[in-house]
Amino acid sequence: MKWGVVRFPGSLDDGDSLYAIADVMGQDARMLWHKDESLGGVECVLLPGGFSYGDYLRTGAIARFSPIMKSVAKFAADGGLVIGICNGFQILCEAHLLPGALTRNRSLSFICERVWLRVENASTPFTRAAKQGDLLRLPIKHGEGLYVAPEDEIRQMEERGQVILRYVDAGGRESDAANPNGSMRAIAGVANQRFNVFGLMPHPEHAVEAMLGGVDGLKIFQSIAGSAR
Amino acid sequence: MQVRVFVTPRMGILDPQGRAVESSLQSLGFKNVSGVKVGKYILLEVQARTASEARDEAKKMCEALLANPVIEDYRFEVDGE
Amino acid sequence: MQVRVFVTPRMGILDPQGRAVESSLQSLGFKNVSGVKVGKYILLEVQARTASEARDEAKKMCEALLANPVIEDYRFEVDGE
Amino acid sequence: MSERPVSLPGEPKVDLEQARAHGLAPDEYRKIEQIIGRTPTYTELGVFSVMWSEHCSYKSSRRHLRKLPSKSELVVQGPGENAGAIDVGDGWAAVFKIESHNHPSFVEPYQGAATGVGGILRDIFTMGARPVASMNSLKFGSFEHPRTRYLLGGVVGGIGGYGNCVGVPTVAGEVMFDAAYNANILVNAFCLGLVRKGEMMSAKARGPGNPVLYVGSATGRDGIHGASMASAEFDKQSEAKRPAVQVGDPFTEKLLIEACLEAGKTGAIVAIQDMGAAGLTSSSSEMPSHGGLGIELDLDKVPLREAGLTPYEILLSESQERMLIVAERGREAELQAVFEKWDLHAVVIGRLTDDQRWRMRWRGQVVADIPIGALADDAPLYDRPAAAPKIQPPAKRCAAGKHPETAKALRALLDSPNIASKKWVYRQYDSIVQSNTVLGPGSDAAVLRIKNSRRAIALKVDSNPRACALDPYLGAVGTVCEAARNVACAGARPVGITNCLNYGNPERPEVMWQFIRGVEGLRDASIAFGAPVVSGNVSFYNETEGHPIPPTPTIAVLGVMADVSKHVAQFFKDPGDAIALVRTARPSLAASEYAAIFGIDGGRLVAIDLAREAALIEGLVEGAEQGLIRSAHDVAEGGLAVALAEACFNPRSILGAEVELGRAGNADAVDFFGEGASTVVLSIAQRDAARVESLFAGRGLEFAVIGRVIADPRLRIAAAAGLDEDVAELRQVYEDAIPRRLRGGD
Ligand SMILES: Nc1ncnc2c1ncn2[C@@H]1O[C@H](COP(=O)(O)OP(=O)(O)O)[C@@H](O)[C@H]1O
Ligand SMILES: [Mg+2]
Repeated sequence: MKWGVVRFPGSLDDGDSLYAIADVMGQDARMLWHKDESLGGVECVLLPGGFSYGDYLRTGAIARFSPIMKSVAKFAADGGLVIGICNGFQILCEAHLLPGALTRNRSLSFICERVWLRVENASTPFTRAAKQGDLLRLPIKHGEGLYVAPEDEIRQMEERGQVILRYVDAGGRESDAANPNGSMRAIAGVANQRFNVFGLMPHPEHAVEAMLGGVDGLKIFQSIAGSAR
Repeated sequence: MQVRVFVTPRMGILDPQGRAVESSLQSLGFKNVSGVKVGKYILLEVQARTASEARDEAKKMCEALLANPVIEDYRFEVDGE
Repeated sequence: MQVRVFVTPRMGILDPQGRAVESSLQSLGFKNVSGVKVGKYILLEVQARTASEARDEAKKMCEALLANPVIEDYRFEVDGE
Repeated sequence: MSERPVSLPGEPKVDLEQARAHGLAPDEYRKIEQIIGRTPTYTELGVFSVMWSEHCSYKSSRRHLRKLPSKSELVVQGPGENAGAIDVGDGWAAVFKIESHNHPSFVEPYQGAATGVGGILRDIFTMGARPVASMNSLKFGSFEHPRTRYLLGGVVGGIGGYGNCVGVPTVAGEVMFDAAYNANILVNAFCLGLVRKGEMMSAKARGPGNPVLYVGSATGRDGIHGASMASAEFDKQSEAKRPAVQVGDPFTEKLLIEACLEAGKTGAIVAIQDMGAAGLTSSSSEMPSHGGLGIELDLDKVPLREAGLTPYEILLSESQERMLIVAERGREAELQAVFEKWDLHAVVIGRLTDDQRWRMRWRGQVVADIPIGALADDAPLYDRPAAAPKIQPPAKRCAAGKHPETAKALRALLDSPNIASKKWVYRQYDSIVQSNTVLGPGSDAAVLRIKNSRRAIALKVDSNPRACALDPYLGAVGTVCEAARNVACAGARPVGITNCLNYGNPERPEVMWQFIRGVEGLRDASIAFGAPVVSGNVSFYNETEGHPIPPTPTIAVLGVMADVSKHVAQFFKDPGDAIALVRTARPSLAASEYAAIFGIDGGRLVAIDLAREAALIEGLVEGAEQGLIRSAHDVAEGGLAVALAEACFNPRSILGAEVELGRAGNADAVDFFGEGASTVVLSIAQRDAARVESLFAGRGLEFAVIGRVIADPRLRIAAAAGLDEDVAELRQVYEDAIPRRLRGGD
């Protein structure tokens, strides 16, 4: 599968994402530049973590208007696979490619730690290498990861299976203490209605080598690789 | 013309910052305070001939960029109105 | 009584947020915009008998917590004034 | 070319009084008049005052710093550039430095700490190195002091806010709370970068006629030398002219990192330096001066954030995120294109000359024309009087405290903010970006792998002001030993040192004496470990209302390991493993956390035998290389009992330990909680115990197997006054100590 990782000014995990996909997984991956409109024929677009354009005003608010995002929106409308990690998730929400929004953690401070996630829907292109209910150990590192959306919208999303990942404790149970940022319904990752756009706050690209603390992130990338059209 | 934009967290949306400020104020002894909300205050200079032209511009800017309707409400004032 | 506090970056202090918003607005086609500053807008309910009592409280709160005098200016309004 | 520089209308008259207001001594002012052969213009006076300040000129410290060893086979760059560099193998050089941002952080903690991080990052990437890791060393007042929480929150927020946004992981650090810092906190920031050997950039300019480019943020009135604003006439105009606090913009810094590294690859950069302290003045005078050249700048071309800045303000501004570049003549456009790609502008503001003058033009006039060496290199140097204080450091805690019950003491120590988990702090730092962090904050030293190599780097920063207060020499030696030992515990051999020397007012003979003894301690330890001092920073005048801080040399040590898979963490791993203790001496309660908490007179510091220290480090490194050591933890604040507890707090799954203290000591408070004896707690597979023993005992060190790791999460120390505690409970105390205080409990 051909992957493209978008580099915005202020992207930080762009290199790490490319490293995870190309060096660790051995896939064909390239960097895409925010000022370009061409996606270079890739089959999956990854919007990486970081602070695009400084994340001034609101996270992802300015990146949404960069030239490449027009193409990404078109690509998504055509059914192309798009994954947004952390800042990428925030950009996708701002661009209305995903429902909801991400706001400041309830602690009001940045949090960097490993958390447990439960796979709520394993039949998406992003999770098919996992099983329903599987637990993943992934790092989070963000100051604005509190997921919000109108109550009724969340209910519909849940019914449709759009809630893909939830924060849980090591035993797989939801609890307030296991919800690191105060997200509504402990939501950590969501998909659009067509299930070709996926955003998540945890960082699968930082969980691909045992020496660096775990390999659960590979499940996400393997799922996508196995979903090539 | 000066435009002042006020962006506030939407009713029903969590406002952790507002809650934190409220509890800090109370622990500082300001017991009579409640309902704290923290939003953004954006000042802009808009070159426009009339206030209503400036209003139109301001509205467009709010909708395009300055506020996110999923979580925020906005209102604005134009100088001399 | 509702108190509205406006906190802005002080003159001469770098305001990277304001700059980012300004250049983003301009690249969105709002060419007539300049001098953008981004600050905070804080809404509070203060239990007070008179507006002047509320003013006193508001001033104290701004100085104690709501604004950082080293880098920020503030002003406020009290309902009904 | 010899136009006489002019003062501008409205500028104050320059005389001895004005010089004094700028912080220049009368002799210094006369020397300036002599050097330039006339009365300086107001702009020139301002420029001299910053370049000859202690901060920029090192006038009180330089002759002592020369004593520090700065050479070894591995040194690629010693002191003299923006940062030092050490060969770490496989073609890589590690570029690193530590710097203070104490005063700005006290005034405005968030921005002060943030801009401290920004400044040290620039020192690293100006060398052509990509910043790969940060650390910080923080000293706050006592937790009970009313400003401490505010300062702690602001400083930590600022370090995270800046570091997280530029994508450099913060991998280690230290935090201490002590009333001695109530009115003068310390914020020391470290950065490490990696560069291919031979691709390093320099701050030494060459080639008269080469253009000088200004890159980055526009210039505002940030941080203009406060003393210079003393003039009433000058200040009257508007409130806005007051010196403004420096505000950082990490986003611009991130663009600068990428753009400067990319620009470096073009080969069109002759020299590059950040505009740090003294801004445009220092960068524009140091680069040409170090190349034996002069410079002429057109200040009208400097990008300004607001209208109306005077030449004085332009030259002295400390606005952040700015760089000065000397380009190869004719290749300006090539560089400008790289910066444009990153939405940054590079503007030609002048060129190098061969007349060794520093000449500034503004609106058609010359406003400064100075022999360049006078600014950059010929500041006065002082050999300030030094004298040991007559009475040895006052025994502040003469009231003989009472020794508490052992288990209670352990809990109290784990609950002390100086010992307790700093997770509240480092959770706010991105410690994993760049995908190299093998061991992040929480263990003795951080370990970073080098991609496409088996090699790894270990890092730690330490300080021990309480020991330095008792004996500034021994304290400094001990600090270097501690940092080096931490790195060795991780399995890395210490190869380089950087330091930030935080002291009081050097015009006091006692402070000068403390400083000199500190430098000597650093020198001796550096020689003993064969780890040269390649960079550093001095911060004097850390005092408020006549009370200097305790001498606080902050030491960062860089270590290298040949095989990253052999790295060692501080946590016990498997039940059944033997727990062993290695040490170079008997501990004492001097300068210990135990003595501080319980008001005990700790007595004298343990003497340090540097040969034994070096042997301990060698043993640790060899043991790790041979895969014999399963965990290694340095015994620091709180002594052996705390170290054992911490080793049980394995984040994967807590373990227990069963230890008999009688086997190594008298099992009194000194054995449980004593410090200063360079002690390491190891866990080793039972079958390897004899081999490990020979590693250390063979080097003449005390080695004893004192117990074993157990699955039952209890810490049992058998001794006359022993203990048997639940590890989960201890960990709860340890982890909640700082959050509980911040919640307002207690
Ligand atoms: N304590 C010290 N030990 C060794 N070198 C030092 C020390 N303090 C300063 N230096 C060196 O002196 C030079 C000037 O330091 P400094 O003024 O802090 O650099 P910069 O101008 O980059 O801020 C640097 O090369 C620095 O590494
Ligand atoms: Mg420098």
